[in-house]
Amino acid sequence: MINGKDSILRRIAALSSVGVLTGSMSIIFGLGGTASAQSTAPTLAYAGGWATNGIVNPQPQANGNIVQTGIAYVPLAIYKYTGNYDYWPVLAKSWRLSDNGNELTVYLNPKAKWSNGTPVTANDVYVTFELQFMVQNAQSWGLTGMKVVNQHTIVFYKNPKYLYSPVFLEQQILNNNNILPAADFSQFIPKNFWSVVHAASGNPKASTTKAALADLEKWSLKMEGYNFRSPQNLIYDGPWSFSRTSSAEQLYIKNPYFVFAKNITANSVLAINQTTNDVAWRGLENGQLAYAAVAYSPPVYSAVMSVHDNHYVAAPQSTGMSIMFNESDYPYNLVQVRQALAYLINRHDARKVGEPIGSVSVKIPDGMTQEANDQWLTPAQRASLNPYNYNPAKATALLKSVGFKKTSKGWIMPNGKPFEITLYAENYSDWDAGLQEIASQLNSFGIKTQEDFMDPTEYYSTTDGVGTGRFPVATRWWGGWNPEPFYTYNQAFITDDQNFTVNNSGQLVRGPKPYVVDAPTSISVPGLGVIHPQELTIQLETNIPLSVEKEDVYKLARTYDYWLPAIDVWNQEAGRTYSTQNWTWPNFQNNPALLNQFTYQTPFVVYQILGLMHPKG
Amino acid sequence: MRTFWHILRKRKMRIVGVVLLLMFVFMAIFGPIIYPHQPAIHPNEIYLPPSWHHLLGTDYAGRNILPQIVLGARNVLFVAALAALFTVGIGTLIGLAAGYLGPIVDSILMRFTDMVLTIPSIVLILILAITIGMSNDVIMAGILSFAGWGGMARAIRSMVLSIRERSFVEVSQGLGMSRTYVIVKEILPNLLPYIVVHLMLALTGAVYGEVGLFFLGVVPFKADNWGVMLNFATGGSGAMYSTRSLMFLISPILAIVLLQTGIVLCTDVVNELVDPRLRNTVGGYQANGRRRQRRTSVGRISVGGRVRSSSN
Amino acid sequence: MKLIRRIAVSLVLIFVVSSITFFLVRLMPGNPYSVMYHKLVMQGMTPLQAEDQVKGIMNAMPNEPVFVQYIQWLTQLVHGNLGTSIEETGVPVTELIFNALPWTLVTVSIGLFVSFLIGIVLGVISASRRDTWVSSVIDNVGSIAHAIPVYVTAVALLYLFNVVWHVFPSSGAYGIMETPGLNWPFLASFAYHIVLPEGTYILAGFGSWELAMKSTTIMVMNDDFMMAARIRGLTRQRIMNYLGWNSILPLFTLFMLSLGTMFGGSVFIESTYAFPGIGNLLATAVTTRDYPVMEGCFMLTTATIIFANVLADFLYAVLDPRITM
Amino acid sequence: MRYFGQDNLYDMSYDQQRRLFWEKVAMVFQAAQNTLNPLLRIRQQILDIAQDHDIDFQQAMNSAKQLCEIMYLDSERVLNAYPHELSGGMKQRVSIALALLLNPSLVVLDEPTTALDVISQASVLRILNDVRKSHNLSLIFITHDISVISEIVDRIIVMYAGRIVETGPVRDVILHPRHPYTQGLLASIPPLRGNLSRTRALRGQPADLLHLPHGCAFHERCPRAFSRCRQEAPRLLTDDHGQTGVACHLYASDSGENVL
Amino acid sequence: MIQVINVSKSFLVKTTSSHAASGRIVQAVRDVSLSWNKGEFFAIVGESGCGKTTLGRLLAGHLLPTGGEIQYNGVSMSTTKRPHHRHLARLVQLIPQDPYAALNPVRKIRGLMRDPITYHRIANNRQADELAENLLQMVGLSAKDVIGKYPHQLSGGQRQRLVIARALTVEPQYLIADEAVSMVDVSLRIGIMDSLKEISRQRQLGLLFITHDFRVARYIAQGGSIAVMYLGQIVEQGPTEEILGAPLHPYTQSLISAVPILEGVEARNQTVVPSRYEISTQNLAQGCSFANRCPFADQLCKNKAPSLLPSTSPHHLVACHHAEPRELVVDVAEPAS
Repeated sequence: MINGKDSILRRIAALSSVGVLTGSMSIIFGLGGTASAQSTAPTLAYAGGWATNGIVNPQPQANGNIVQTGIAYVPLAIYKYTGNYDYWPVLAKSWRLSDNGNELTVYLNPKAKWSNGTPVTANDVYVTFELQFMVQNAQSWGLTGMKVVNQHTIVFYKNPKYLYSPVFLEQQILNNNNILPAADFSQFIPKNFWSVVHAASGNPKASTTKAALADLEKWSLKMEGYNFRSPQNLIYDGPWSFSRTSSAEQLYIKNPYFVFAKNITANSVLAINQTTNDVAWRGLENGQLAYAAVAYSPPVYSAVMSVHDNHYVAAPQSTGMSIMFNESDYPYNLVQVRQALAYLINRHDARKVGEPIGSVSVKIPDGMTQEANDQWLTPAQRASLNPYNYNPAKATALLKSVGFKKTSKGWIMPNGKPFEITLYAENYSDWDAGLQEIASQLNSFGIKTQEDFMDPTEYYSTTDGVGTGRFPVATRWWGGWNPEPFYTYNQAFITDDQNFTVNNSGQLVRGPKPYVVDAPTSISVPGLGVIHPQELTIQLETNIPLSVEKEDVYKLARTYDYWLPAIDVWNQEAGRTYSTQNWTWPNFQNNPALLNQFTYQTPFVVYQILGLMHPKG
Repeated sequence: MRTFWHILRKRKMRIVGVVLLLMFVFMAIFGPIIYPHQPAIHPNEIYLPPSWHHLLGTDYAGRNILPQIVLGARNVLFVAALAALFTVGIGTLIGLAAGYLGPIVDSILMRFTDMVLTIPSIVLILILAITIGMSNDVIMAGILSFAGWGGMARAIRSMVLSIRERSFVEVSQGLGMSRTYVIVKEILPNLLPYIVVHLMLALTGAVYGEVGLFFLGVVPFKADNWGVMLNFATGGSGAMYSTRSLMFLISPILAIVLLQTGIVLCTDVVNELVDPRLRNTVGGYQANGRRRQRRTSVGRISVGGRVRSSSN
Repeated sequence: MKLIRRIAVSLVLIFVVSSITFFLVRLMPGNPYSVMYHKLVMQGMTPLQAEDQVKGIMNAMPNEPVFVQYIQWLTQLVHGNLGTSIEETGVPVTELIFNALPWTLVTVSIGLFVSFLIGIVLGVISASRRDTWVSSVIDNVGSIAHAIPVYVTAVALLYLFNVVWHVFPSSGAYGIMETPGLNWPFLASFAYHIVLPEGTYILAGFGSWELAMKSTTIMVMNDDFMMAARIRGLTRQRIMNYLGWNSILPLFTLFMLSLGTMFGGSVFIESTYAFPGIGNLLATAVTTRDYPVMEGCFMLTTATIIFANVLADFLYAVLDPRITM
Repeated sequence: MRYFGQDNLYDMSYDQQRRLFWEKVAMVFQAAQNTLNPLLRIRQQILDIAQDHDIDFQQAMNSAKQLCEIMYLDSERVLNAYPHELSGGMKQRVSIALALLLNPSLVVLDEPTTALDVISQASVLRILNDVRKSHNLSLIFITHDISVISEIVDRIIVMYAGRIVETGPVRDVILHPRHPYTQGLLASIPPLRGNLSRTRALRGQPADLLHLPHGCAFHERCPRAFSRCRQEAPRLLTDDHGQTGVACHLYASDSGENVL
Repeated sequence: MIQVINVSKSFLVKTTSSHAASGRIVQAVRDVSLSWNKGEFFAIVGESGCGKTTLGRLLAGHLLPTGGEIQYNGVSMSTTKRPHHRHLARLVQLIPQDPYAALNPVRKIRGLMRDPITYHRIANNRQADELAENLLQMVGLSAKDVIGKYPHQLSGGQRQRLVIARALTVEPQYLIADEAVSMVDVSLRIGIMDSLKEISRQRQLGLLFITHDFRVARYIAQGGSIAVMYLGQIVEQGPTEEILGAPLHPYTQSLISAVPILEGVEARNQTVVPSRYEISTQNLAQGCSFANRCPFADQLCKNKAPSLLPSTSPHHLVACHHAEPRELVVDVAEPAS
């Protein structure tokens, strides 16, 4: 050591104390929230993504915390997805649709309370849907207004001119929107709110209407994702209330005032931030997680399943990998070319390398999942659809029929140019191997095919890209995300936007967004005659008898199967892994409805609300 | 050639390094001849263990891993070598210009260099990679060269400044030689050892950056790159989580580690090869122009006829 | 006085770097501003709404001339507004960054410090055992460790210590049950969580310090004052002290480069360990093309490094009497 | 090598060696500006030496101040300065003062004035001469320039290629150099005044220590070399007192006897 | 003839701070005038930092003066845009102090010698080698031994000779040797100086020798003249023997008296050691720059700077208010042979 006043060591010590390290530590310490008492076991740990969802539903709070809506908030009722428009009531006790389908009266469960003990009232529901008016969602459902009858009763009014099925409105109001606390959110409703909303629905050419619309737009902008922050210290009506968060985990503790609090057996929920799949894989391999919805590769799947108590269950999911075409781009505007390609793709092999776990290869490429096919079509109808099994001979015939020629260098188009395909996919797509397999299948047939990748920004708007001709052929998630055929065919023949738009006269109309597939309004389907797919699709959502609906679905399936706006390669499954180490799970064989996809709730939340899960030991 | 062997033999690790680097260069040159195409997908041969057919096993799509490594070597080495050349070229040019062309050029160039140096190179590369895009290997190499040219330019500049002050430059100017002559014939040869050694260092830097970009998955997918393999191994295919698939994780890691090790060990060889002063020294001349007395050259000093060993 | 000048120069530097980020993103083909604007219009927004939205996200209007955009953007910047994130809808970029930056600063500083310590110790050992197998082993290990990409190290450590042995956690900066602050449980949890990231920083960082330390040590060892110190009959300890400080000081100039390298490494390390720092934020922003966040990260890391450099220079000036600040 | 009758230097422990150095034998180096630790003030360096040789701080400071006076140094300024704040001449004088700090019996001076200007050199030489007398010091003065030392030293040893070629009282050697090398050296110093024609160059190159010629190392440059010089290295032949000697075959009989 | 007319040169010296580009201005040469003829041997003597090297570089055209002008055979080159003017180059050659540094370490002797010859088209490639060999021969090097070697393979003396030979490749008319022998072994110095003198005499070159050593100065400028510089100015100038025999400036006197003498061979000087203040090149006060060190300075010296004027003889110039011979010399004894 150097002695004396000049000691360099001492200087270093003194200076490092004011260094970067200390400074930043103090910033971290400054971040600390207040600690609250920890509840003890049983804690239910699960891995999931932390994306914020939807508009208005709680966004990141002003203090930066992100609350997962599905755990801390519940809707009025939970959709069963059995296809029969059935619901499990949650905050609502019951509801009644008027005979003309234009009034929905909801009776709240008097036991429903917020996490601070105050009751959930009709006013909370009112404010929740006011916010939907504010961002102009409610208007698109044809909702015209609401009336609070008493503390537990609220009536919703639908525009009688809107012709579509009232079940749609029911779904929006009962299931699709979590009820938010008026105490926290009413501050965002302007005083002149309703007058503006009413004025905005007036004569589109009137200046008052225009002014009101402008106001509405301003509000909606303020409330939309990029600008809106939820208030701090929210109260919750869900089974668990938000407690604390780190970047990797979140803790929710049981809400004792939750309407079905007695059913809730997990005192707390620990949510692991599933930034990437491997976070969930590690948790499952370590036996730390009770639940995860995660994709697998085969070795990981076998590694996870080799852990005792881990189980996997697959629910059908109405989406999958499809190859979509720009139907105005030569040669894909030729139905024969699309059909030939369908004959040339070995869907089974492609699925096996593309998405080996959690998918099923498509048996009949008619736009619907196998389950939907079984439900909506008779065996005879199903047999009449073309399964496009691998068949190079048929493909050859089809291609030759439109003037293509096979040479030593491969297939040549009538214009003399070689037939070459570039399959665009997301950069670093999980499906890469599957696409390569498809490419090699086509290559071996003589169609020069290569895989290429899009920029991530482009991937989010692939459908736009296909629509505008940026990508003649692209691969993407495709499907309605809903077992009801309407959503599938809406996407295929009308718009890829799942929330179709309704104009003032109640007609489904083309939105401002270009169509993915520029499907013609009438298609001549062999053996079926001329079909008007858009009319048929719209008809599916109007009040028609089930038998007519089924006939319409068949016609649409035949049309899709013939016209092939996209070639469905494989359908995905909603794979869920759960551990029975600490919890008993419902018996999915006895109650397949439980397997279906729930919109905003993580499945175990629903099982808990229904009282189907119990801690072991 | 004899000196080369001599240098090699001095340390065993150097032989290892040269063999490793030669192996990868061989792969890069002849790989596409041995394996003309990317290995095919075999849906029924997923994650096979190493065997005679598949020396490194197969990946998540049943592809043979070895050809992927071999074919990856060309892409990795080509882009990295190009990037290293760019790095060294830009660095040398800017360093020479700043050091030789006077204080105004110097201060402009060095402010710019300082700024680039302050920005973390990987961050800069990331931003450039996605704004400019990496449509081909040359552009990619150009972007990657941002990783190192700043440091290179600074070093070259300070060397030029010090060489410029050495009197042989003044003498040469005094003899009426042109600027070009002085730069090319007097200054550049003195920088050459540094430039060549830095070329090797820039190579490791470029491999790091290039493979890293593919590992992060931010630049367009390229089937034959180790970074992509590593990305899929750690991410989508989760090769880390099962011993069955471990070869897919280990192969690219091993390839990267061995290549970098090879380059590093060869840097040592190159260093000695290009700098004769490290090899054999007559007189006490050292690179920095200072003369030092060699304390070890005379082991014995005879005093008054009696011999004593001297030591400190 | 020179410190003030230096800070002023740094501020100018930061201004220039931030301006470059502005123009870099704006003047590139496929200008994300107009892309986003057109996308919003296509999604059904009126041009006015879309403009407003883009302005909120990116801090400037896409339709204005670039110069006007630049002024708008600068005005917002002066008010500490960097726009809002596209991915984490509505969250101001500054908030994201200020939540992330401290974690990175702490881990990077610890990593820098520890790797520096290990590096100088090994460097001195290697220099004092010059031309023996010890120094050859140390040098080879050092230069190879320096050359092995940090992500490879990160993946290897993650595999060994988390997947195989379950010893250390794989993600996050601390356990959920801890309250960040000056309390032992939190510090312990934090320490536990940063073992792997720090290990990676250190493995990647010590090599260059070792090599630099070795060469400066050898240089100082040959300096006349070292021989003089021996002849003057100073104790071994004091001679080592002279040697140490004189060899370490020149390394301060390397801080600039190493800080940049460390921050660059944090992109890989933090995304591998899902560590909530600025590197992870940047990696995510880059993969999702979240331009405002990218810009912010870029600017803030650069600014941090510039000021760390000023600090290092200042320290250097205090430590080395030959340098005046 | 034994100093003052102590043990052989090379048998000593490090601690014994370091006690011997500076307390008994001190040294002044050629490049004095480089022999001071650049990071420490002169005061600190003095204290370091004092502490390692168990001298009281205050006592060391006092003698340091005294030495500064002798060296014509402003002690207030110099002691508080860092080495780089001093000029070359000042640093040289500081390093001489450091050498005298512990009152050594012997000071070895290795070209202490080579880096200095003529006038600084003169003043340093004068100081050394004064100090030698006042402190009763032994000096060993190593230099390439005979003229520098001729006024200070008593005895001179001339070395060539690692060997002593001539030794004797300084006046004797300068007035009557015996070895051809000494003669050549003296002849190559141009006189300040008087006849320049006697100034002659020594021919050839200095011997390369790695490739010493066979026989007398000087024979290739020697104007008086004869066959024996090429075959046999001469021994240093001294007179009876061992004070005067020369290593040259010119002064040896065939049998190697002393002919002086 | 080279004429130096009121030439000054100042430098911006950077401070040691690692970043800031601040510095202070140092006047290395101040208002120097002299003339130098072809075939004339000239020595400049002064302590380090007195500006003698800068003056040499100015004369050789390596630097441009900040004030005044230098005329080469009546033509002023001070107006040329950049230093190292090509015509100048062939006229005046500078031999720097350090032969190690003066030769590019990575190039072989052959190239070093040949390039200037071919560059200036003095001879074609084939003749160039011959010419180079002749020049090497002339400076006492065996061309065969050195031509294929690198500079670091030569000894110090050989290197210095090589530098001289290289300077001669462009056929200069003037040679400036800046401390050209101080880095060389003592036993070799006379040999090199002899070569320089011999070549200069043969080729009728002007030889300017810059040194701090009066012995060397006298040896070179025997029959020529000596100028003594102090802080950028010439304080005394005149024929060699006059300067040495009867210096008039106190500074010259103290310099000469500080030269160590060979005890017993040469007479001891009566020493005139200036007071102990350090030399400083900054903050020059008005008045004589030597005043604060001068034992004879009075109020006049502190107020008024003396100018360089002829004194005892028209060629002996001195800048001092109190220029007078002071007794320095006693007698000379011859060394024994």
